[in-house]
Amino acid sequence: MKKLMNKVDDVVVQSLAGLEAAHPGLVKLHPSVKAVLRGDAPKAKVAVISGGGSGHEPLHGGYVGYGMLDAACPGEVFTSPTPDQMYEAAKAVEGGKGVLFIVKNYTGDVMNFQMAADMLSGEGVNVAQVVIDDDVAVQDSLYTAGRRGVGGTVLAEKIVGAKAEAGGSLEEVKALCEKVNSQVRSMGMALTPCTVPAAGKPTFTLADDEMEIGIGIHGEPGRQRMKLQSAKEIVEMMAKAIVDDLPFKAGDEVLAFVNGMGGTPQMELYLAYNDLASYLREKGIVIARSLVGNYITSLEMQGFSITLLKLDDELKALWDAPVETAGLRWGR
Amino acid sequence: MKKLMNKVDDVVVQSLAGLEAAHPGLVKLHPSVKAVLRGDAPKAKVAVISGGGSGHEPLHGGYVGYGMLDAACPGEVFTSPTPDQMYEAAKAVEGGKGVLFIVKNYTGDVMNFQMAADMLSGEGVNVAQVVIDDDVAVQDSLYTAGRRGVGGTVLAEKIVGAKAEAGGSLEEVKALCEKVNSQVRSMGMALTPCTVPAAGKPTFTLADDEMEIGIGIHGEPGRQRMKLQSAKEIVEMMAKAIVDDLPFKAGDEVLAFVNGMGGTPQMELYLAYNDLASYLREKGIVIARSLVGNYITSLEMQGFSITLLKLDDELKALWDAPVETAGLRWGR
Amino acid sequence: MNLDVQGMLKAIDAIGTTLEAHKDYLTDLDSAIGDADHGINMNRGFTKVREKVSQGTYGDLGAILKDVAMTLMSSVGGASGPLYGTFFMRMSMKLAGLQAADASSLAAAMEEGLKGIVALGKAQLEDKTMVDALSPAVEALKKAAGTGASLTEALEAAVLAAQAGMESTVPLVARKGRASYLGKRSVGHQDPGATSTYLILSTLLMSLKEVA
Amino acid sequence: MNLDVQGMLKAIDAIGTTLEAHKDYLTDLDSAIGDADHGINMNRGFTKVREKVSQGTYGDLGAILKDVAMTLMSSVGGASGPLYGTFFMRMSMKLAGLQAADASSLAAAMEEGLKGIVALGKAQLEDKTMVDALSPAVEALKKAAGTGASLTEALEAAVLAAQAGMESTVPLVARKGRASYLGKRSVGHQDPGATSTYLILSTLLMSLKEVA
Ligand SMILES: Nc1ncnc2c1ncn2[C@@H]1O[C@H](COP(=O)(O)OP(=O)(O)O)[C@@H](O)[C@H]1O
Ligand SMILES: Nc1ncnc2c1ncn2[C@@H]1O[C@H](COP(=O)(O)OP(=O)(O)O)[C@@H](O)[C@H]1O
Ligand SMILES: [Mg+2]
Ligand SMILES: [Mg+2]
Ligand SMILES: [Mg+2]
Ligand SMILES: [Mg+2]
Repeated sequence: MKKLMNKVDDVVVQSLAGLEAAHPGLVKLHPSVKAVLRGDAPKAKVAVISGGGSGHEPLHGGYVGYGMLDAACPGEVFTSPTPDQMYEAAKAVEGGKGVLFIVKNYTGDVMNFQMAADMLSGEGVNVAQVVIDDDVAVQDSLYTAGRRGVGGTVLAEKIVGAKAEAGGSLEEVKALCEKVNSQVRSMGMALTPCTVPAAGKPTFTLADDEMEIGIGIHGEPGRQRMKLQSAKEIVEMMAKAIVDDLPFKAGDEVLAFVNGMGGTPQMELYLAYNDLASYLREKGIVIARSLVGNYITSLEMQGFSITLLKLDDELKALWDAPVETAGLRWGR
Repeated sequence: MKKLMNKVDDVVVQSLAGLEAAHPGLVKLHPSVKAVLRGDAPKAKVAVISGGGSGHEPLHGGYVGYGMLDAACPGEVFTSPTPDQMYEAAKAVEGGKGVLFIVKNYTGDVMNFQMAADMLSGEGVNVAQVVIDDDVAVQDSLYTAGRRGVGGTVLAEKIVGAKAEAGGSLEEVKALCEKVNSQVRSMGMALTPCTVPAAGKPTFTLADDEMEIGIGIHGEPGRQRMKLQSAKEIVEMMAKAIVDDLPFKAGDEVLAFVNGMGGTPQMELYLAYNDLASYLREKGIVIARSLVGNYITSLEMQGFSITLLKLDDELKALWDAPVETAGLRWGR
Repeated sequence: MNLDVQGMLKAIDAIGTTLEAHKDYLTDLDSAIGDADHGINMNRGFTKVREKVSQGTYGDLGAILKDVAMTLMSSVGGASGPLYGTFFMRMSMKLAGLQAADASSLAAAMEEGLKGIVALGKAQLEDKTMVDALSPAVEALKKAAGTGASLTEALEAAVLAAQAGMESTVPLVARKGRASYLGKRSVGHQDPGATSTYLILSTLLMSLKEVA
Repeated sequence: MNLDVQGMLKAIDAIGTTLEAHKDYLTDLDSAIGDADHGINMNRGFTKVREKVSQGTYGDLGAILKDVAMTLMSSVGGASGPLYGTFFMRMSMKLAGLQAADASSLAAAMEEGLKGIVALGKAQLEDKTMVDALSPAVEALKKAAGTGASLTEALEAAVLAAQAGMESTVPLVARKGRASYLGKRSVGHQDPGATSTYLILSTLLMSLKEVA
């Protein structure tokens, strides 16, 4: 295992300290639990809070700031945070207009956030939750854990954050988040595995000519192992699964998001984006907004994911609204 | 070799096509040579142009746009572009107030830009050049190729671009670029090598417990191979070399830039930043601005570089000025 | 021989030792069908638990298990944190005020703990989770207690049932937790959570036998 | 046997073949002390050169070499692009209007080409660059031409000198180009540019001999 680190047990805490040091004013760490708070919190607005295992940076700590999250609760690497983190973070940033938890659909995340919500509700805080489950690689069923929350989470946090910043009520913000979740679909793949620092070795192995299709963001194996193919073939396979699922139709306007898993260079991400743009053009689907880069990662994994979000005027305006975070910034 | 690509020979062109597709309006490709042009060029301002081998994305194509570069000329992976690219790019974006070439100090880049400058001067275009050479890992001497241009290039492009956007004359913009270069120092290291697509195999190999210190950005071996150490030890070794070189002194205000080589996750970069911030604090050096992320990379190499730029009010204001590019954006 | 306050403290310490020794094993199991952290999670949690209970003075079993539960809840994270947290919390409620537990009071407490896990995680038998080890163990415990078996005898039956339950997860397709994302690819691997449940119960038994 | 237009076109084609065959070899040399692209660069350049000259009709040597130079300049990039570009450009100026070159006119042209490389790259002997192969080759060519040697005899001497020069780069510390960043670690490796220079000259000789 080759990582820039000091002690295995300290990677999350020291990285958070670096985030705070690099962005003074923008974010501050909670004094007692692991949580990244907006520098100017609490504000008289709905507090939008997310969290999950670490190792997906810039998600979520990098999205704390104006127009996006009020707080982020990072767990250990790939491990859901604990309820006290969400509870304390909410207490610290809540401004009297309620709290929205944006939760990625993993058993651990869902249960831990639920417990925090119960604790807060018990104290009279108005808490709503939306669970993001956009990963089409996972077969959905009433009897399973359902689909994972992946790339759509970034888009939901941006759009919902803009609505909260603009003064949306908890009901409005929650409804918007559900709308985003209902219109967004994703799929990921890996060229290489990644190594959880505390585990010290890769979570799976791949031969030199193999790839994993349908991976999540936790270094977990995907649904299928295949021979490596061209970028165009890979993109088409993933894009087709996404387009067919919603389904996205000719004439639809979308936000096209090509996300790197952490170890894939930008050159390859833009190359994949080029193939995605061609594919969507052929289908008559119109790319109205785009995002290309490392936004929801799996440590140093090589690979990428594609996310498509169906847009309308409301979503476009909220996407374009100013945002100022460590990981996403425009308009200020 | 595991890469998202179609044909080895097409990686640069297809990635550029993706950049253009993802940022319509912001950038456009030159119709006949490989060059990324500002969408709204030519403007009545000094045209700031850079370029160099590909594989360092977002450098330079990702820095084309408002407040930074007017054009970027990418060569093949890790190979300087050819003079016709710079010549045509300059012709396309030049707005009558002259052209500044920002050149990283590599024999090939220097010679190719020089030829383009000669061609342009021959046609009456006012061309100035500044060569960036900030890499303290390289022993400098009159009899060698001198120091490489690395991380300082990103900062120079931002600051100089802001000055040009504000209407600075060619002489002013050039002088500013020289000032930035004289006040900036960098050093890099690698945990893993990278693979030039056309070569198909890594440029060097490292044992599981080894690192290369003093690498450049072209997958070339560094000055020294060492046993892997803690992030703190690595950061201190690199920071000391940088601080001693200028030298940076107690009370100096700096921009601290921790740059990922492409394959290192953000978690590790912020962890390294945390160690850098502690080191500088001890020395009494004040971090007034910071930048953490993948800004000048070596394909999928794991590793990072540290750059320190000594700031004054002029540089701070220009750093803070609005910029809108694919790779760096704030204030609009 | 019943399980008294001293015995419970000793057992918890022993469970910590076992989970530390099996950290890599559990993590490897979780690599195959999860995200390679179950051993790390459990070890982190029980390291904190040992720290916590070693500092307290306890007059009843419920108080110990409440501290165990709260500590797991705020240090494990993941799916197993709330699940084991709830398990011990529900047990602590049943054992509140008791200085010692016999087979039937332990059986009643564990049954309550299992109900908590099911209420939270909604797993059924054969979903390939810790429930596949815990549920038959609780059944066996209850049954043995009903026939007047001693605590160690009853726990022996429970551990055997847990082991069989753990092993029964190998051929199953996961329907809950992270392993469910793998669909059919989860077949052939033993569930990490069922394994940690077995380890916890068997260590409790061994610790009890040593005291006896 | 002098080098006429047909012979030059044939030689250029042969050089292209040689560089293609040695692409990986040159790139490997450049991996050790550079950035792993010299073979790729030279092959890309000469592939374009072959395309270009195969389309032209040429009346003199200068016109051919001018196309070679311009094509290299706009397709190779890196350090070797402008250096070889200048080399052929300067040669083309010396050979402009000539239908064929004998030993002394080739020597004069190559000397002019070498001057171009030195003017641009400022390398001296023993800096561990292509100059270490080219400079002794030009000396040998001039000397042989001065004693009335035939073109092939003179080129034989030049190729031997280039080979010795190329090999002499192994123990040197690089002072120019990318290899210079390695300082003492560049010792023990043969310079890629000196190697491509040797390959170009030896292929020219072989091509000439085949015609003869
Ligand atoms: N819904 C559920 N009900 C019961 N047990 C579950 C459920 N989901 C997961 N588990 C158990 O949790 C174990 C995984 O725990 P752990 O790896 O610590 O958490 P995570 O899956 O969040 O990484 C699984 O092996 C399984 O036994
Ligand atoms: N200043 C110089 N003068 C002469 N030759 C040089 C100089 N710098 C580099 N070279 C030659 O160029 C070769 C490297 O070419 P190449 O790998 O194609 O370019 P780059 O170094 O830009 O990647 C070196 O092996 C050396 O022979
Ligand atoms: Mg986990
Ligand atoms: Mg090169
Ligand atoms: Mg797990
Ligand atoms: Mg090279």
